Amino acid sequence: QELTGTLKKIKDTGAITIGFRDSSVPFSYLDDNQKPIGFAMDICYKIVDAVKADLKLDKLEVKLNPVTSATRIPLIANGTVDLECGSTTNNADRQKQVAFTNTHFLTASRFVSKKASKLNSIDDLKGKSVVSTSGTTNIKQLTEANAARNLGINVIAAKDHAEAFLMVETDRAVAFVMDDILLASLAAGSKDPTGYVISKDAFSKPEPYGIMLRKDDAPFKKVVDGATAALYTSPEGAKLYDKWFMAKIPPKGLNLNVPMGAEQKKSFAKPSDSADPDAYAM
Amino acid sequence: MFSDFDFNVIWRSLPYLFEQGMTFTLTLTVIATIGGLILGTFVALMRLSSNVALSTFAASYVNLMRSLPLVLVIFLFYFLMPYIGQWIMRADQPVQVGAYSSTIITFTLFEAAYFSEIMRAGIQSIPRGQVMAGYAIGLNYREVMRHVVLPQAFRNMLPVIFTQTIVLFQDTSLVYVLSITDFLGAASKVAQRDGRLTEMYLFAAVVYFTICFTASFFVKRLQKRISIIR
Amino acid sequence: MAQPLHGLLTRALAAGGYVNYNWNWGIFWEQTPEATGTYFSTLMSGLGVTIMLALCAWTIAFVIGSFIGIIRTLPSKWPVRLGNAYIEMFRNIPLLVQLFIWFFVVPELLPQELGAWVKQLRNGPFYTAMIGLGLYMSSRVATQVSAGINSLPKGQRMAGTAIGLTTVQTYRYILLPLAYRVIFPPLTSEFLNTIKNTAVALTIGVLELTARARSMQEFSFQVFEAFTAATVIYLALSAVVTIGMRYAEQRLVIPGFNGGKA
Amino acid sequence: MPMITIDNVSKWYNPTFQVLKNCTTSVDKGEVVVVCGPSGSGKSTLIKTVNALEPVQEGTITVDGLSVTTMKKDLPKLRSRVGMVFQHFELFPHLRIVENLCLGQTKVLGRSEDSARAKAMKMLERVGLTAHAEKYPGQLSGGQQQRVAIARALVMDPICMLFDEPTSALDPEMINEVLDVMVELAKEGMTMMVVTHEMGFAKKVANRVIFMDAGEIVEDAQKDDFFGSPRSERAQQFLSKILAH
Amino acid sequence: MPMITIDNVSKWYNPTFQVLKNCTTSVDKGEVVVVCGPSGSGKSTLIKTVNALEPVQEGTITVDGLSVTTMKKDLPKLRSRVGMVFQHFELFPHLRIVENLCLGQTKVLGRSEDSARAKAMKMLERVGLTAHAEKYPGQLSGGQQQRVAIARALVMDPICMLFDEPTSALDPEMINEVLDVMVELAKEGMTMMVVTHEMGFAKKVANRVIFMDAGEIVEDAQKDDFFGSPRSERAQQFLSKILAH
Ligand SMILES: Nc1ncnc2c1ncn2[C@@H]1O[C@H](COP(=O)(O)OP(=O)(O)OP(=O)(O)O)[C@@H](O)[C@H]1O
Ligand SMILES: Nc1ncnc2c1ncn2[C@@H]1O[C@H](COP(=O)(O)OP(=O)(O)OP(=O)(O)O)[C@@H](O)[C@H]1O
Ligand SMILES: [Mg+2]
Ligand SMILES: [Mg+2]
Repeated sequence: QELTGTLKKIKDTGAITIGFRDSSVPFSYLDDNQKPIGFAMDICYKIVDAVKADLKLDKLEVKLNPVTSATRIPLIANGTVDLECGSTTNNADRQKQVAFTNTHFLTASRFVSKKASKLNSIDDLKGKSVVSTSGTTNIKQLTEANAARNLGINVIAAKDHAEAFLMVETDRAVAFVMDDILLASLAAGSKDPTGYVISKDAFSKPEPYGIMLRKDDAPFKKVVDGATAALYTSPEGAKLYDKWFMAKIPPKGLNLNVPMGAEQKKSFAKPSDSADPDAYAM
Repeated sequence: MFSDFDFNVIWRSLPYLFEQGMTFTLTLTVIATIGGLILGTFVALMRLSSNVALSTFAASYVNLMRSLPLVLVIFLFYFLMPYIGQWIMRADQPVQVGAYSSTIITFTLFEAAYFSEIMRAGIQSIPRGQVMAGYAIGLNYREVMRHVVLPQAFRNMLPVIFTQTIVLFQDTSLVYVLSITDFLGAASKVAQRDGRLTEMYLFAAVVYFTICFTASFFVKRLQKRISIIR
Repeated sequence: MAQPLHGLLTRALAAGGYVNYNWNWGIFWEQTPEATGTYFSTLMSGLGVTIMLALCAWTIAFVIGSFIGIIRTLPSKWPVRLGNAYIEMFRNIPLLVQLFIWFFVVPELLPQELGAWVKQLRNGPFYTAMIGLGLYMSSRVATQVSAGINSLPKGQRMAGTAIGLTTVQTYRYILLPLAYRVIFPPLTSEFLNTIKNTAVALTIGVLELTARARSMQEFSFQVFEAFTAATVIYLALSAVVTIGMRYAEQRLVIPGFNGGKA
Repeated sequence: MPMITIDNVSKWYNPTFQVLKNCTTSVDKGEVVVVCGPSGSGKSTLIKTVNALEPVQEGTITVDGLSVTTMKKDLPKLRSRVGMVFQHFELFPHLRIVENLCLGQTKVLGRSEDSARAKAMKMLERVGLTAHAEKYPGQLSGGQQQRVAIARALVMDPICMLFDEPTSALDPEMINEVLDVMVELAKEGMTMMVVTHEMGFAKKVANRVIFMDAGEIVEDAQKDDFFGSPRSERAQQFLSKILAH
Repeated sequence: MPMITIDNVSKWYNPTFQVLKNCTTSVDKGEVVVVCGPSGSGKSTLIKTVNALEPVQEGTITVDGLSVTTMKKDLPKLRSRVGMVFQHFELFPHLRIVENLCLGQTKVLGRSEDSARAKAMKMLERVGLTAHAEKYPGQLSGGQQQRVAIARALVMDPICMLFDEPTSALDPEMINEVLDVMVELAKEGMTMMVVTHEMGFAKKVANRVIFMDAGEIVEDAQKDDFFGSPRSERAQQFLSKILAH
């Protein structure tokens, strides 16, 4: 049948563009050779294979385009990037502008702080400087909580995760609010991995990460959904998970040691692109 | 503080910093300078033309560009470019414009506004008598521009043009906000991956300083040389 | 501005029957997630920060820049060298990198307690940006001030000296009043540059206008509405400044004096 | 037969400021006419209208029978036949002396590089500057530059020459080397219109003197009549001021 | 009694370029000395050394018995007593005419505003410009500006006056109104050192003429000797060039 949208474009140009993040360990980040790697990248390459097969192409060039929290959505919308492979939270607001494929990870919003500053709950942050990455749902949750609970937190917006973490490291901010999995990898990769603690208290329920694509492009979404569903439900899905979360990962040979939780298992068994955290609850 | 400085990280990432980052930075600088200069000269001529529509258009363009922060323009164009491409090429989808081409176009268009002001000043600094003398020996408008005014304007403005190029070279660091791998982008990527921001930013500062200082030193020498020829 | 841009985009999008952008100009009146007001009011607060930052930075730039600019025109060697070194220092490193260094590096080099105090400052990014931008622009102001003084006919200084004025008097009564008039237009554009350069402060977390537009885009995903608004506000701001300065310039005109070259 | 006729010419710089007021005069073939008058009286403007470097709003000007004021298309060609020398020389500083002399010949007259060069060298010899052919204008003294400017006009084989205060930007010592060249030219029968305050030159070679004031031609007289007894009071005043000390 | 003595003065602009070579001369009280010579010969430099606007490396200069070359602290005071007039007037364009005349009086001599103003008006009357007291320099003609510049020097009650080509930037018509003022001054017995090419002025009022070439004082003679029969060939040449047409 007649191809439309992204599939047509991929067929016409013989190329697909993947947007990657440079410091979302272990989802999408740069290795020692400055090549983007990670859990989401691996998934995306599977999607690329599926697209190639679907379009019956001999060759499909993969172009890589860096994105940041702030640029990823416009770049999907304006056609610069076809798939955004990172750690983007799937939520209802975003679905007004972009579409998501099946969820590849679930994580809650927490904060990391220095052990020495003895901060345990969200209320402990009262009146302090707290940083988060601009353009993320986390900073939104932080400002919401700040307003709702009247905490008087001084919210600082950093350009990216590493810069935000650096603010905690250099005592500019007492805490960094982010998805807990990213906090774990940042703390693990820091100069003093044991000096940091991630809060128990969460700003949100575990929320889904999804790979972004343009909305209103059903044929393309169908191919992508198909590819991800096939991956997640097969044993390969779990193997991929272990590769990035249970084993040493480049470049420094860090091991995050985050076993697959129950929600995660459920989301792999029954792939879903729902933005609603409750859809994944046990 | 300096005791736990990790100079090794700089050493290890040198090839990446220069082969990728600096190459992009320099390419962007060179292309935007040449493109901006050519475009800017035309804009300047338009602005000085007696055709009101042309000069108004040129003036608005220059004023628009010069009123906006480059960071904003970088964001805006990065997102807008594909739609503009689609509109120009009447494509049925936004045209894919990569980060690389997008920044090059953005900088060229942006710098054209600044270069046009330089060229306009250059053209206006040529005494009216020179133009008169050109006409008086029978040259027409194009010949007067081509053989009399522009060569002098360009030569007079060369130091200013180079100075603007140095500014441009520094401004390319702003593409960092798009996570594009220019020199600063490369440095910050290494910095963030290895948690070595202090070292990398200081190193970046040293590199930028060395390059710009050397360049402006030569610009000053050039200025002296040129002022002797005149 | 908004309408033609909207028109262009809508037509572009409609041309392909490929609509993947939801226009929503009403977005400005919606509440932000922070529940601190509408998007419009956050943009306005961003504008406030931009103006405040520009004014503070400009004050620093003007005072230090004038000082450095003046010492560069003194007859003796050392002040000139000092001034040159200052200028080279601040103009050869990109503003962005300078801000990073002021923000991330300098507090680490301070004595422990002072550093900690600096880092805990509530509006730390703002003060950092103010100082960083102020010093960066001061090197440009200094260049203009020296250029202004040097553009005066050499005879003016001589004439002052010849009627018996001291160096300080010559600067105070003759050279400076003339030089500032001569460089008024370039100083105006340096002030406009200061306003524009405040946008770079978003990289260290100052919530000025561009940062507000960007975060509005991040929260609402209405990219083009957000940036169109910012564009319009910047244009209006620079129009206001330009008009104001032109008015001031006219008031400073000396009858019959046509600028630097006599 | 008049080479240049200026007929009832008026010019405004902006709607309110009239620089030229009904100027009428003519220059015959072979005649040397000196134009003088106080600063700002419109001398430079008048002489520039002759080869349409300044447009006029009223009146007509003809050169060699062709109307300058109505012609549009062939202006460059016509201009190339009217030599013009400016107060500030206006050599092209980025071109060597010989290149200054060749530009018009090759681009306008379409002469070959070689013949243009040969002509240029001949003309440089005439003004005594052969040795400087390969220098840049900035390397010559004012007097030398002005002689080059005259040569640049002459290589185009002009039918008449216009001079706008050719010596007033020169050091006193150099004035005469330029005037000498001009006297020579006049003797050879070149038609010349010269704005100058060098009354010595006027007395020596002018046929007629035109005195302008406030945009008007106040006096247009044979040389001897002018210096003998200027009719208008304004011209008398002017002469007395100029010739006093 | 010499008012100004210049004794064996040498000056270099940079280690290689010597502008003044062992210049020695003096100007007596009430004497008018004209300095002339080709462009670049060092006339301006010489005259500027007299009130230490240009430092010298060798030799001594005294004014009214005080050494200019060694003095440091009281230079401003001394300078205020030596009037200086520049080629390009150098009035202060942002000050009204009367303010130009008051600045030095109040800031250097410490006179009251009122007495300074009174003195200024008196001096303006003398140069015929009372009507222009409240104008800015840019609103006056060149000749008027130069007269104001002379007045500005005179309000300081100078013991001698230095002029550096006071008429060479003027339109021919205006030269005389300035020269007239200078002649007047000379007649009143002011000590004057004047760089000029106006040989008419020199013939009329100079006591002595100094001719400079390439940084040297080539000829230093009584006026009549100089114009009658200059000793040096260079001066003869120069005079012939200047006086030719
Ligand atoms: N482009 C211009 N726009 C407006 N007014 C002008 C322009 N050019 C010249 N004028 C004015 O026109 C008048 C005549 O100028 P013009 O140059 O012809 O005088 P001039 O007699 O040659 O004087 P000078 O002896 O000073 O050269 C002057 O008052 C001058 O200010
Ligand atoms: N500041 C300076 N640095 C270097 N050289 C200079 C400087 N000022 C003047 N000179 C040179 O010194 C020489 C003498 O200059 P000066 O101005 O005294 O000459 P002048 O006799 O007054 O000439 P003119 O008649 O052109 O005014 C010239 O060759 C000039 O180029
Ligand atoms: Mg004129
Ligand atoms: Mg001189």
